[in-house]
Amino acid sequence: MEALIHWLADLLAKWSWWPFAPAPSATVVVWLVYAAITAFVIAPLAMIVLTWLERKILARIQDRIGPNRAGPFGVFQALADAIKMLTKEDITPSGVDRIAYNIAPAMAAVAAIAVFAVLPVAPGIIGTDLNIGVFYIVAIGAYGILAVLMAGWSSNNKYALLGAFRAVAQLVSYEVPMVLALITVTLVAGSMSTADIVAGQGSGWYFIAIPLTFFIFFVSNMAEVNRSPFDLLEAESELVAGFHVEYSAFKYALIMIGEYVHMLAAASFSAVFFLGGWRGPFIDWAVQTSPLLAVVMGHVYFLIKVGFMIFVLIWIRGTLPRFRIDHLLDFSWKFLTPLALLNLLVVAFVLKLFQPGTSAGIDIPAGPLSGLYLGGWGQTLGLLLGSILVVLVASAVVKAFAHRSKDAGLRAIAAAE
Amino acid sequence: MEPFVFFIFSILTLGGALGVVTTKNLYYAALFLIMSFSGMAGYFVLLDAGFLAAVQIVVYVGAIAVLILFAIMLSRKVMTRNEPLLNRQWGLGLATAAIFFFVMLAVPLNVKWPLSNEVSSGNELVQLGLAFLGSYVIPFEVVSILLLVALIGAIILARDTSDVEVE
Amino acid sequence: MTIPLSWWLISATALFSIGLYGVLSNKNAIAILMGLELMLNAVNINLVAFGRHITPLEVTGQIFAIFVIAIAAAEAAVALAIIIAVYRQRTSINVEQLDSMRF
Amino acid sequence: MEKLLLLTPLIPIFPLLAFVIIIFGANKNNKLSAWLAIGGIGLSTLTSWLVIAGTIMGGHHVQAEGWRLPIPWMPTGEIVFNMGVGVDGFTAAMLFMVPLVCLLIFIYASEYMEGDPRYARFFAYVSLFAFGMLTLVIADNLLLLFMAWEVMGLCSYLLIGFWFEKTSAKRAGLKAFLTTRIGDVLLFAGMLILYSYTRTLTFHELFKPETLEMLSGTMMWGIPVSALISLLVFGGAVGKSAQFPLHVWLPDAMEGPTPVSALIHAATMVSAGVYLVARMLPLFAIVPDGALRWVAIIGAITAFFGATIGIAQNDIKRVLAYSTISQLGYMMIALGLGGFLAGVFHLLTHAFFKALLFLGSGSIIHAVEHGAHHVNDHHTDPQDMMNMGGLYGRMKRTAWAYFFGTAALIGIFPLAGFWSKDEILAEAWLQWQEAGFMSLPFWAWLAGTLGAFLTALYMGRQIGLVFFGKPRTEAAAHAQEPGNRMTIPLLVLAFFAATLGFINVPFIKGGWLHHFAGEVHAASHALHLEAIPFQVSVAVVSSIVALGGFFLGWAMYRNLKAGQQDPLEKMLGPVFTVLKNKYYVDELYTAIFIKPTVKLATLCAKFDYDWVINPIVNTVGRIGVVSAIISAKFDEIVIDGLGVLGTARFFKWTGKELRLTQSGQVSNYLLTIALSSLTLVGMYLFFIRM
Repeated sequence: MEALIHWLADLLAKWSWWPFAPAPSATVVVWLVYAAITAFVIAPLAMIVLTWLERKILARIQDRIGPNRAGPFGVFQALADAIKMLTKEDITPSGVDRIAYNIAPAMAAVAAIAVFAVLPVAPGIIGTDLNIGVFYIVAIGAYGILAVLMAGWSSNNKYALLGAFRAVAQLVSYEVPMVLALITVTLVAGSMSTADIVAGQGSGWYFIAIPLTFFIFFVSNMAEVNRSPFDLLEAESELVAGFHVEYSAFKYALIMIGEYVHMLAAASFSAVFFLGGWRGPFIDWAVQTSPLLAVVMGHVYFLIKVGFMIFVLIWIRGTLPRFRIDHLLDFSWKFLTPLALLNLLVVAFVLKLFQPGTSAGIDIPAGPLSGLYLGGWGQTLGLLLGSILVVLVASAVVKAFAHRSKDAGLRAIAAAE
Repeated sequence: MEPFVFFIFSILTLGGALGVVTTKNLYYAALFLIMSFSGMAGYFVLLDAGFLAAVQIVVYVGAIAVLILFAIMLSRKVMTRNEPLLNRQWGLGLATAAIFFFVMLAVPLNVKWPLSNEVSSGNELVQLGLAFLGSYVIPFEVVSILLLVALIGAIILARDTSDVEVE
Repeated sequence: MTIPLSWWLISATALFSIGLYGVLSNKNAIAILMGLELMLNAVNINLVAFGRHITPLEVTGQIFAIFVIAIAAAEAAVALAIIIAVYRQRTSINVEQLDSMRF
Repeated sequence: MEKLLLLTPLIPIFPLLAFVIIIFGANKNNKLSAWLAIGGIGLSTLTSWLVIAGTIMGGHHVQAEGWRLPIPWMPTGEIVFNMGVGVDGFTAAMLFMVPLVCLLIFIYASEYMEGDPRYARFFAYVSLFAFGMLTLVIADNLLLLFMAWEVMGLCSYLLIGFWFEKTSAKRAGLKAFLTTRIGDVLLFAGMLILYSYTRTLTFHELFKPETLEMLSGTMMWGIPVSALISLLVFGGAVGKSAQFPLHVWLPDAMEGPTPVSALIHAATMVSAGVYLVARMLPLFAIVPDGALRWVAIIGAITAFFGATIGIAQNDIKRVLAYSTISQLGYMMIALGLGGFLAGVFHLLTHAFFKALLFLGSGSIIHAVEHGAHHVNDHHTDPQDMMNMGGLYGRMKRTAWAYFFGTAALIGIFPLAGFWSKDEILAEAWLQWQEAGFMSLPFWAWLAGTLGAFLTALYMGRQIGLVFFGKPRTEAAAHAQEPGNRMTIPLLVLAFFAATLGFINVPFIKGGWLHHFAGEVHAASHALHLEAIPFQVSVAVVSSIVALGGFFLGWAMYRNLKAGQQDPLEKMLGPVFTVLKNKYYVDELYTAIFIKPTVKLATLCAKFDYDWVINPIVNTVGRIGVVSAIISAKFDEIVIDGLGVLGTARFFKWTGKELRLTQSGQVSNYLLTIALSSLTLVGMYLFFIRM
């Protein structure tokens, strides 16, 4: 593989049609080729595999068999669907705003694909290790919101516009707890780089240290990728299909690709931030002895974790009913956001207690518990205790509110506890 | 290589900006604005300010542009009227802007700046954090209060007071 | 090869002038606001470019740019809220019609 | 070792957490809140012990120089204001006393306060109180100390007025708050002056020789700055530690629940003042002529004066309150004579036996109250000693603990009070030998010795009245010993009251505490930091005085009958009345401060309404009416005709022309702004740069 890159780079260097700097331009083109492969191969593949998986698992949950005609276990069903979708007539309704209408699906897909640039798949395998990786993910998310808004507006259809408004309200609301959760992760790892975050989970996955943060991140991520029970914006029974009601054929496929790739990204980053990314048994040993083996093992571990996360997402879709829109927003602003803030405060406090004397080469006062010789495990334990504390406080507060609630049913539940 | 990228971003930024002021459709103006903001984020990347680039996208594209789009959509009737966006004094405005541009052009073309060739150590994130909670802590707090005040003020201003229901 | 400082300055000046034109020549309040955002961004480019080329070891330029962004965000939020309130009142966001403060 | 010291900041956190959790979560659950408070202070106690262990292991280095954890607070530009915590020998000694006594009081209170409707709130307040005192002790700078000081002020207000349904309790809380506030203002003024001269409030930076020299060399309003600051700081301590003349709040503080009295009088509030003076002693010591002298004089007055009032009080807790005032006077005498450690030592021992006495008195009151309920008697004042008697037979545990406390207080060999009080008297004695007859140390010694006699007398009186003879009321006859949670803390305290003196017995290594805590102020030469050799004569004199006083009191009151006149009153006559009325100080303050204020306000009101202002206003009004008539004529002819209409015509014309520029169009204004600024920039570039 490396040799291939070098060959390609050399080839391109010889062309060097650009007068300023030949060699870097070659590298850029190589990366562009890579990026193109990721975008054009992985993304549709992800969609095809994920739709099949989803239909199959949902069917199992609902005691059905699911797709079973095309190929063994119906594996070609999704492929057939894809072909059907691409060969359909591409309808552009009259009255739509053509430019925005055409850009929006592409933007949705691109926004979902672009976050893979900072995904550490295996030791050393990462698109680009940005020092602001976490922040990059958040920033790219903004384009996803824009795409929804553009699609909804330009369709010139009131269902689409309503769907888009709902979608933006939901996405913006859930971005807040998600960013707060990510800040918590950043604080614990001491870095925004995704590679550093994986590296920092050597002594304990963050899932163990900050399970509450994982919960907040996972829930808001579910809302960000419009998965059930937060799939309001395409609530078929209320809005026909939400912001993409006017789309068909290839553009519809692009939007679907965006959605499923986004889901894949959500699962992947959950694994990276909280489940130790490519970490697993013997991986540290493998990194030292044979990088190639480490890469293979890293891929395997990573795929297992991502698969598990995706399974959980589908499982939840098969289990939980949908939220109502006001409940959905209340849940974000009145529960998740305060909880995330409190969690952030507690985590910061605990980290301060365990803070070593220097940070990034700068002397700072050491935390009072920094010298307890427990290594990373002391901090992990402290953070876990902090999480438990926050959960207790939060449940007490919720219970108190439930007691005072006007809703008799809620009061009854609270009293029964 | 870098000049090439610079030109691409310049086209995005300046082209977007020109689009904002020339298009007749307010909705397109907002989309052009987003294009311009994205180009500026690219500028910041070229200026070794990656963090700022991300901030630019999060704040401008993710927040301000979406807000502007919302505002445009909420005042939709205005757009369908299809009246010209320019006012009566647009010629004078154009002249002023042009004069301003050429007067100001004198500065980069004539002044010798005390340039420095040092290369930053690359831990700009750490430096930013230390500066914000160190020397600039008071402006930082003031800005946070400002944001809070703007948040509350915006909610109060935009709320439709005519049909507020008290449960 | 890095970009010389003057390129940045010229680009920022152009951006500022375009923004200025937008502010002066539009009669739609939202369009004026967009011109204003362009002007603020031009200032940001200048701040960061100066910071990068004159004091590369410090991040003062970026800090000021972040302050500007924060203030711009606050300003945009309040301005749009005002615009919406005005629209609700008069079903128009044409600043030419908002002239009840004249003689 | 250092690792253990790192735990210091956690010490006050536990009570604070207890406070927060009780206030926000557990205030409905009495049992839980009591356990939270006890658990919080218990953890503090454990942590304190670890820190003390760290200090002991740290040896001379930590004990004398101190260990500090500066926490940068408020980094504003270049100047970073550090607000940290620190531990040295002195702090460690305090850390032994404060949380332990607090813990015992909390345990005691968990039974004592049972049945109170605001039980949980009580524990929240006392936890906050403990937080304040612990923060104060570990603060390494004046600002943090002051913050903790104010937290305690607030808590004292809340707790003294805890039973705010009673008017007297409400007023007592207010009185305590306002009286200590006088001292707080003085202290704050001192801090401001100090900061303006030194730019730091951290103790170890303040006590650097060059800083102290600068302070004593600089003059402000003709006196050395150091003198000014010292007296202001001492003013703060006078308020907090109830020294004459700001002592009036302390006896009234008895209105609070008894555990609060114990907390205020033993472990926290009043020790804070003494702690402050002890901590700031180097600053007092460098004042060329005087600050320490004033500390000693005020201390001596307070010691004697408090003791005399104590013999004429009938309320069991008030006797102890005046005893506290008097004992605090002793501490101030020691500090004022430069005997840093003698004062600190007495502070530590006093905390234990005074807490013991207060809790004991609480237990007695509880018992008598119980008895009163038993016989359905709701008129007997359960705090009045005249209503007790013969309680020894009914409550042996409390009685024995109380005897130990009494013996420690009056200084019976070899209990704690003997060693600590004698060290103070020996200090005065030795200095008197040097300075000669009729000097300040002589008077201090005399006041101390007489005070010791009086102390013994009123304690003897108390013991006699409370425990011996026949019960004088039905309530006392049916008194009952309270439960274990109240008596066990008493026994623990009794143990310490008996043995704590041995940490500083002169025969053991020349006073162990001297080596441990005494070298904190080693850099200051004006203080007497070396251990004082045992003075046999002092010990003999004070022992005789103490035993004599005690037996006198005991003998006189042992068999007092109900309704009989107080034998001392018979002996002293009018003097006793004066003492009984506390020298009329409260009445004096009412006459000097409160009544004149009310009078002044009345006078001001009269001044306003009847005498000056209103008549003037009315007269001016009349003059106005007359002159208005005159000027109206003038207006009609001159102003209207020529001025107004003429000017108006002029402005109407200009306005008509100029209003055209005000189009109301935002864009126009913007364009004007842009063009103007462009012109200015152009001019700048053209005329100045080129």
